Amino acid sequence: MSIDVRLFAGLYQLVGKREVRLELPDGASVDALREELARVYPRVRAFLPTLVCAVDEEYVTSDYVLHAGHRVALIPPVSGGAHV
Amino acid sequence: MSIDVRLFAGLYQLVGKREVRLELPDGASVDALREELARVYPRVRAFLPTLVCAVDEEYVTSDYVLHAGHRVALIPPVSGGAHV
Amino acid sequence: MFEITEAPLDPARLVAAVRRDESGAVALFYGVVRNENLGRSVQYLEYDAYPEMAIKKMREVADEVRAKFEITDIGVMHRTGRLEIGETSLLVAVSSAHRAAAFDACHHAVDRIKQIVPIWKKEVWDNGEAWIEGHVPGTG
Amino acid sequence: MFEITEAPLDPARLVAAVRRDESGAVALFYGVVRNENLGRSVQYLEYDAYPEMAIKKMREVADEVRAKFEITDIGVMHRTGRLEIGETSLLVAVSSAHRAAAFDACHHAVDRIKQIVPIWKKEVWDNGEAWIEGHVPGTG
Repeated sequence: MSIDVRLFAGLYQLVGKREVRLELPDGASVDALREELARVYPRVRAFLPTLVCAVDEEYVTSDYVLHAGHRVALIPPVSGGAHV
Repeated sequence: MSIDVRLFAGLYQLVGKREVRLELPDGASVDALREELARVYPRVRAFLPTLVCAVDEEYVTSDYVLHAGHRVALIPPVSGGAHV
Repeated sequence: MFEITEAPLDPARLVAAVRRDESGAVALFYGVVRNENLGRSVQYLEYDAYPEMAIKKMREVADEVRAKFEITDIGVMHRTGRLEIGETSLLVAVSSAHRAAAFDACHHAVDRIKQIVPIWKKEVWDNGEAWIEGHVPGTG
Repeated sequence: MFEITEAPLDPARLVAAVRRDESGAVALFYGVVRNENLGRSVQYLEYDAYPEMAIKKMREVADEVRAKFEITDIGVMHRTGRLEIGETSLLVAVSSAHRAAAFDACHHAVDRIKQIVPIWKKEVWDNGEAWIEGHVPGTG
């Protein structure tokens, strides 16, 4: 299946794209998705441990099983607001 | 000595004046000033116990000794801000 | 900035006055006229003040807050005269490097203002009115 | 009212949106870009957001705050793009009948926003830049 993954902040800057399309076997987990991203874009590997996945605008765990049609995003540690 | 006394809020409304001039013996205290106010304006007597005196914009105690030239005000219980 | 005025309060002016380039947080409190108090339906409020002393006591509250919390600045505005439901009677703004100090200092300042600043409000209902007796300010 | 926008934030609009006739207090928090962080002199900040999800998470924070505190309403605005020193990145407004709930709810909301809302800031100094890594949002 093809999964479009939205990227933000440092991850967007590192990959240079707001969205990447990854090819994954049916039933692939979030972990598999992160691995595939690092295979295609090796420079993101160091960041993998801090990335949380969001599916349909909800945070999910690493073992969450993805399906075609899911709205998927990879979320670096958040830092909204001011330095306060 | 003559002392001009500023009035506010309910006390102002009761007396009908923003300021009253009271005649007091030299060395009179805040207590004496309150008594004199109630003598001249009997309808304020019920309010005397809650009135704090300010001299030169500072709260003072009932035994504080007044002098001519003091800026004197009688302060009902304060209630600034909203009902919160 | 410490003001007593009959004019509508301008929060943007107060916030601009207290903000510093090293402030990361501003906490702003609005005291607003509400339509009900102790079960009585309020038509409007009327505020009276002893302006010279009120400004002096606001500065005293500010000094107290500066000594107690790590803030960059504090400002207070209070309106007098007739205020309708929804209008702002009190604004307290506190700027700080960090948010916790801004919130705590602002809350403390509002509490203290209500205790010692010589300002009074009269509630007007459809069938009467009363000056609200709040705190008897201490002499200490 | 929950907004993510590139435009300068308008606190008056947010406060008007959360105020009710039964609100006696509004606590408004400004997160402001300051000129320094961890000893480094900041030139400006750049904010990125996942807007659809950020709005959803702001609403989630609001629901949490409504369940925990007695408030009349809450609203949140966050700005994105380049922000200069002194500009406002975050506004949180809480209205309430009483001041303590307004302060506590607003403070809690700011804390939670920084933990779970997908927004990020990049610090730009004169000799470099970095995306700030704050909280890893939980999946619970």
